[in-house]
Amino acid sequence: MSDSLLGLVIVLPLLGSAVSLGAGLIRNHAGWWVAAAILAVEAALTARLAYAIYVGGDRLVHILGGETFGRKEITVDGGTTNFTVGIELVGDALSGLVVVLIAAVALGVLAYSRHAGPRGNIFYAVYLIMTGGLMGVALTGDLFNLFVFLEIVGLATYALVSTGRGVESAVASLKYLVVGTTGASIYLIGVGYVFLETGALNMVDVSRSLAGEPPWFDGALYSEPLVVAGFGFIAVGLATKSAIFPLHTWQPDAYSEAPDAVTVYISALASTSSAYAFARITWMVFTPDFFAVNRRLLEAVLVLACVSVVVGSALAAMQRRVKRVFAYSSVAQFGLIFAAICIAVHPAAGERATQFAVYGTAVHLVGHAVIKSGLFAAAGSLASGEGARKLEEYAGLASRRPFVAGSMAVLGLSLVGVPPSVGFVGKWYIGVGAVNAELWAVVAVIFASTVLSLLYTAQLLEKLYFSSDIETHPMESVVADGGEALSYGMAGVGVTAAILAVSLGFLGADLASLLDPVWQAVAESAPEVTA
Amino acid sequence: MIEAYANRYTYVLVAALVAIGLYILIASQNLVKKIIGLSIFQTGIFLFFITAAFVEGGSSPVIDGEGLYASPLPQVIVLTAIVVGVALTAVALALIVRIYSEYGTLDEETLREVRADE
Amino acid sequence: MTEVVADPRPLLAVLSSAIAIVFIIASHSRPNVREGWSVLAALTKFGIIVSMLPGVLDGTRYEWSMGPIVGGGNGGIEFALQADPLGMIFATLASLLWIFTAFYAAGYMRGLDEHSQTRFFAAFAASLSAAVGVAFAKNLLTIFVFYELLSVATYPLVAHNEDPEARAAGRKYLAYTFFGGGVLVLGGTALVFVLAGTTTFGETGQALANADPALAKAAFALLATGFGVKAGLMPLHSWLPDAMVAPTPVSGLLHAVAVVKSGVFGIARLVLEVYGPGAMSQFGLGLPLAAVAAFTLTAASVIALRQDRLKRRLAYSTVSQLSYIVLGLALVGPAVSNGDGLRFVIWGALLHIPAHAFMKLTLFFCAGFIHVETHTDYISEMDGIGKRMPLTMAAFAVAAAGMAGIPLVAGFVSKWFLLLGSVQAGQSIFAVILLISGVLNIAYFWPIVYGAFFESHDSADAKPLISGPFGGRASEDAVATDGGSHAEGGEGQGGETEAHDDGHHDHHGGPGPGGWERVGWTGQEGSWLMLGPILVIAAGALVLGIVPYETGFLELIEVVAEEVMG
Amino acid sequence: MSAVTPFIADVFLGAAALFMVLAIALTYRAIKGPTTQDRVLAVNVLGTNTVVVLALLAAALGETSLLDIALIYALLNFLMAVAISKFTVERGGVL
Amino acid sequence: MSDAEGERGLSAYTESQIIMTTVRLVAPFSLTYGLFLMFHSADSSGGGFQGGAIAGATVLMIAFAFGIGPTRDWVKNQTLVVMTAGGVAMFALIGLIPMLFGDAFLAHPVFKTELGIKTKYALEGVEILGIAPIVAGIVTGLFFVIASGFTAEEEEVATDD
Amino acid sequence: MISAFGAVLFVFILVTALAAAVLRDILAVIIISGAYSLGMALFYAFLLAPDVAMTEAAIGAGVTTLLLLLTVTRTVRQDHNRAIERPNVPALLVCGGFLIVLLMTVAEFPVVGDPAIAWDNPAITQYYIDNAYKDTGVKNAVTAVLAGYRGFDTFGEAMVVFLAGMAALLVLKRGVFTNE
Repeated sequence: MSDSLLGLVIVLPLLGSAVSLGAGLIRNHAGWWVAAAILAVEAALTARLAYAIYVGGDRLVHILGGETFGRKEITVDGGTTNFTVGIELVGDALSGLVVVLIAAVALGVLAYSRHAGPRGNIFYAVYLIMTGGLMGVALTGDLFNLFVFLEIVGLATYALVSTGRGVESAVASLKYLVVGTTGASIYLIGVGYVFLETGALNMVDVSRSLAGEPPWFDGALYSEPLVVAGFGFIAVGLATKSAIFPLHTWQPDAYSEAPDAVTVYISALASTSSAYAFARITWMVFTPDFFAVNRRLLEAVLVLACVSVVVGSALAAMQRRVKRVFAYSSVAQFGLIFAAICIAVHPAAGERATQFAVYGTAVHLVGHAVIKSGLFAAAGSLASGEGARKLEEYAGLASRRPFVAGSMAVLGLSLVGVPPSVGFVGKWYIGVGAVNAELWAVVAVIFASTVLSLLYTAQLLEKLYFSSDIETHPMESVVADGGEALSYGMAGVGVTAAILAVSLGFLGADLASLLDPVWQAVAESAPEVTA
Repeated sequence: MIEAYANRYTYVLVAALVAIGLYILIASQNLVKKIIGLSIFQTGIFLFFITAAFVEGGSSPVIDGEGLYASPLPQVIVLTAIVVGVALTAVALALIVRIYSEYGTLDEETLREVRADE
Repeated sequence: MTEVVADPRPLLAVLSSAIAIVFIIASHSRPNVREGWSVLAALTKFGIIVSMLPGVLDGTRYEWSMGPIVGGGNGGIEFALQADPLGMIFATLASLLWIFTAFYAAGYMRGLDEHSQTRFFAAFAASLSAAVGVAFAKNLLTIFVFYELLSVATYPLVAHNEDPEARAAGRKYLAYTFFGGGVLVLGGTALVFVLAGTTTFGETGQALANADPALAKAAFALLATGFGVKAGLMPLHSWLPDAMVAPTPVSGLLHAVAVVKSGVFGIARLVLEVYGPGAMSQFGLGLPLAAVAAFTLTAASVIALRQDRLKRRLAYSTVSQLSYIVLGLALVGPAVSNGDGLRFVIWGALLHIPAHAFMKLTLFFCAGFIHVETHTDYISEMDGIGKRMPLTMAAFAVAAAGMAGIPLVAGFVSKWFLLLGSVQAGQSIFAVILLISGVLNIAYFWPIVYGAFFESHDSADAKPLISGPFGGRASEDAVATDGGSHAEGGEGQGGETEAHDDGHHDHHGGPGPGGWERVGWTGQEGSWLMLGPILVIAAGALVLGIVPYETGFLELIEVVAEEVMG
Repeated sequence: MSAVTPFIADVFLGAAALFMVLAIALTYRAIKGPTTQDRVLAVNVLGTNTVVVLALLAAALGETSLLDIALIYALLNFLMAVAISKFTVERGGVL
Repeated sequence: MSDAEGERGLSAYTESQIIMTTVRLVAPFSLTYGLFLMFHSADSSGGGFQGGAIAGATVLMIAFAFGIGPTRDWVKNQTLVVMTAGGVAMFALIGLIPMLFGDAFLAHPVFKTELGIKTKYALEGVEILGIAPIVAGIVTGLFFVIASGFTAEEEEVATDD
Repeated sequence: MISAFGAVLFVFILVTALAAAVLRDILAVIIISGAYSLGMALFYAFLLAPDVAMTEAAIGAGVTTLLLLLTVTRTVRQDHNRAIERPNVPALLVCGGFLIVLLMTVAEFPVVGDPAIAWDNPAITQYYIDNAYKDTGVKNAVTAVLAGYRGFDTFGEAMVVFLAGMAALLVLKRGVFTNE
């Protein structure tokens, strides 16, 4: 029974969006309630799913369309092999984590947008579709289906970003659309190349075909130029979607022009889902054996990721508007995640290095989502409560908004990697993984990223706590832009994110132990995570 | 060399269309033209899939009895991708309408100047 | 002979002041209650730690573990605290001195009625809990956790004044400590974890010994530099003098006792337990560290000579005194072959931690008290201040004597052991350096004491080394050789007070027109809230100097030495 | 597989190729066309030309479904021509 | 440039007899042809998308001929919403029914084994009841939304009313 | 080998694509893009993909061109002095590089329409052709795969279309498609 959960978790929000639109005919403000109800049920389903995966310890496979459209046996000149003709949804140790994250953040942002965010049924219909799309990206086991869900997430993000107040948000959204679609199309070229060579779309079948298992292939296909070019295109496509350095230009505008509730949502999940997709494809489909043959290709991606860490932090330190600071910091943090993904499959990495790199990727992926959504929630609360959007306007705010400033300080420090936080645990795992793999240049960048992220966080803390606010807020704290006072829901999201970041910091070991089946599969270059 | 490219002419066309689409996307000033460039870029990729499905001397995938048929799978992929491409074009045009109503221009240069002095 | 006992007390010691923060913030509107909470927390913390002292002395280790905070490897790394002798030295020292500092701080903050005192006392309590955490950490990862928390907790104290100068000092402080901690110590810990599979103190020595020498040396270099930043080793020391912009209780307890000592304590853990004397000598790690320490020793003393602000001079003296400890620890490597040479070196180094703490804290408290009562910060204005503040200057004299190594005060005992140890270890060059720096100590402390008591404002002779670029005053008028007071000398003298080399602008300190008015020895010179702690700690320095063993510190150090050599 | 003999199929394909050459000439007019009306006409003729080519292809390859496409083009081509022409006449009085 | 005077439709629309008569002639054919494509996807090429698109194009054709104002009033927003939301709901329902019988999402063969409906009809049901109304509704809806353009004072219409 | 019709079609599409790149007047470009989609539909038909050709025809001629025209109707027509756009050299270099990369990989592709090695992996494609009718009772294999085997893709696709409508409403800040 539990594998049908996979299907339900995706279909429910998509169906919910139709209900939300329909509800619009009856009552105009039903949107938020419909979304809240649907996402509450969604959270329950996700909890049940996570229970089945992690406690039950089994790898859930949901073949869409039942047996007739599922796995087929075929014997060709003696060798029998099985392959799937339909699409599979896969719920294993890796996707379980992301699914739980999506359900949690989706509910959290609802609390935020109750007071501050855009309203209207259409907004919540698109919000629900995006949640469904994210669940699809997390659970799908098919390369082309992943493209369709990436497009759903992308399109929903362009729409949500454009709900910003001024026309600036439309310009940012258009820029994001053009770059995002080009990225997705390049990913599609990559899938086409791999499809032309292997003939399969299902991730497990492609992985097996690349390894040359089916009898009609003579030997592994890792050195085929088509497959190598295919990985190159897939990597570029997904890097564009996660805003890695040279292809990140769309992110700062999109994050800073979107309304605060939307920024909290997409900063936590949009880039995270494409980074997760890249991890799954690199680990499960192309497996370390592919990179043993094409070492230079992997090192190119690694260099790209490390450059992204350094440049992202440097750019973040130069920004004046707070949301742009955090947007550029996302570029740096995803550079770190992509570096960890590459370390896991690096030919020089032994089993221990793969273990730590896999731990690091997963923990930092989840940790960064929690930290970044908390930071944007806090920034949004200060913006609507105090009308402070630029760094200078943050002077002395701590005394007026102790809780929000407090949560921003804690989250900023956990972004830097101060120990008891989830930021530290992620960075520790990635660091130890890199040391094990003896990639000293990468080690240097990873540990230097502490000081690099300190560049912009220290500015923030200093402005919040230690600059007197007499010269910037002479008058008493009149709410700057008309009546949009700060509600408990908005401040609550920031504070809960801070508490979560610290408590996850202490649970670093248990969080990582959930990933054991994943790194064992990666170490043995297995096509699937046998839970 | 030429002969190798000759009997792979569709793939050459795919490469040409993708390159032209990208060029329009990057070089054109007019926003609507960028969107057209984007759709040319995508149709180039679709042609790649359709040629992969084509079988010389076969017939279209409406199966009636034995025979050589073009492969249905890539065609389904292209069907879905075309609809996704149209959806993106429609949303992009909606965005352009909104930008035009505010700034009164579709030209990226003037748009940048107007936004710069804001 | 050591058996490990699971016991919540180390955790309670760390958390006692952390819990106090909540109460401090809660009672922000009633200052007396708030200060009461600080003192109560200090007393409970000290009580808990001392209750563990007898047990630790006869070999039991109180341990508390939260289970693995980070997975991987064999069972991952635990977030664990352990009260072992080395940890007890630092913890007892920090908590004992915090009791008096709590009183002193209350007096200081009220004296200058500083702003946002709640934040000050809350951050103070937080940094103390982090300092005790550093003391009781069981493995490299836990010490790193508290090392970083210490940086975060002390940042609000450094940047307390909220003026551009304080902000710049805070920024510099964060940059140095996070670079030291976040990058170097974390890198070193990761390397040690990879090489040895575990980071628990005492268990990694053997694995590191037979690990690949290049990586082992790299790990040592990373960890030593990382801890060296906070221990004020020369190239990375410049955050310490700038942090003097903070209120004096902060400079006193934190920058002389808690923060810098955590750096030196980290090096002690590194040298004695992560690597151990065997690995140290095998890779020849002792000598380079000793060389850096020796250089810092002398250079800091020379710079201290030329500082006119009292607190900056004391800061540079701290930098040099810390290098005594680092030098002692570094000599563990070369001294490993010679039995009692090793013992003396360890005794000297570890005893200098409490010794320097007591003495330097007295000096800083005196500086603070002078600032509160008379708003003078510059030594050149302190001639004849002994009349105005006799008791303070007496305590100052005692502590200064100790720093110079004069017998009967704490500094002498540890310096003596260091000298003996380095001679027996065959490294007599370092013994010579120690003596030179002893002389330099006298050179920069004695003029203050002499000026305070035996000179009056108008007849003090020129301070030779204060403003000339290379020492010596280049003033045009003849120096009054006979010390007698004659007219133009006074004006000349007066003139000098304005031409300070660091040109402090709104300089309203210094004696009144008629010089310092005479105050009796019976303590009318200022509020007892500040004078009391000064006298008690000065007495502590004396007690430590006379009977180091009975105070328990030397006893602990002997247990540590036996363990290391055993 | 195709209803006609191979020779007839080649003839139809040849005819289709010729019509495509006409199509290229039409695109020249569509590109060059000084006024928009020239472009409208060019596209209209191009549409009908496509219907013819599709019919020829259907016959040559024996694919009946190609005729459906020809039918679609017959209908929609009119719509495209109407849209462009209305646009040019009154400058925006299109709808 | 003539922009939207008062009512949201565009400016004075000039009647053109030729286009109106042609459209009156062609529209029924193209609509039936669209429906044919929807219903006939099993045996010949065609399907929900193509049929829906042509049905949408027919409405566009009518709008071009008779002007956007009257067509806008003729096409009620309610019908469009019912078509699109209904289409999505139907598609999801057809997919969910097999899950009631314990099989997977979109497991069409279950209709044959459990309810006796041939799988072919389930497939066509998905195409006709699911995809075609969505595509037709959205194509028409998009046309009207983009034609009406963006007017600043509508700012609060969608989001905050 | 390349057939006559294929070659001419190749030239036609290339010409329309280049024209779209070169022309400056936006209305001309829209008209040329209509012609381009005509050519693509023809090519799909020629490559035995009638369903795809039908979709391209219906959507290309029926929807996209009209929406493009609608967007352009509201904008003012600057009278361009030059019909041809200035070539943008850096973009040319980037796209030229991309073209060369793609052309290098073209040599690796199987020959167009080569049935023998058209598929290294005969399993999946052959399966659809042999069993589509058995499993779904639908003769048109494309519909069988579209709505049957890969029904979830089509569900995603229907959601994308639905989402496009919602997004347009959200972008233009409208509550409804047409006024009630």
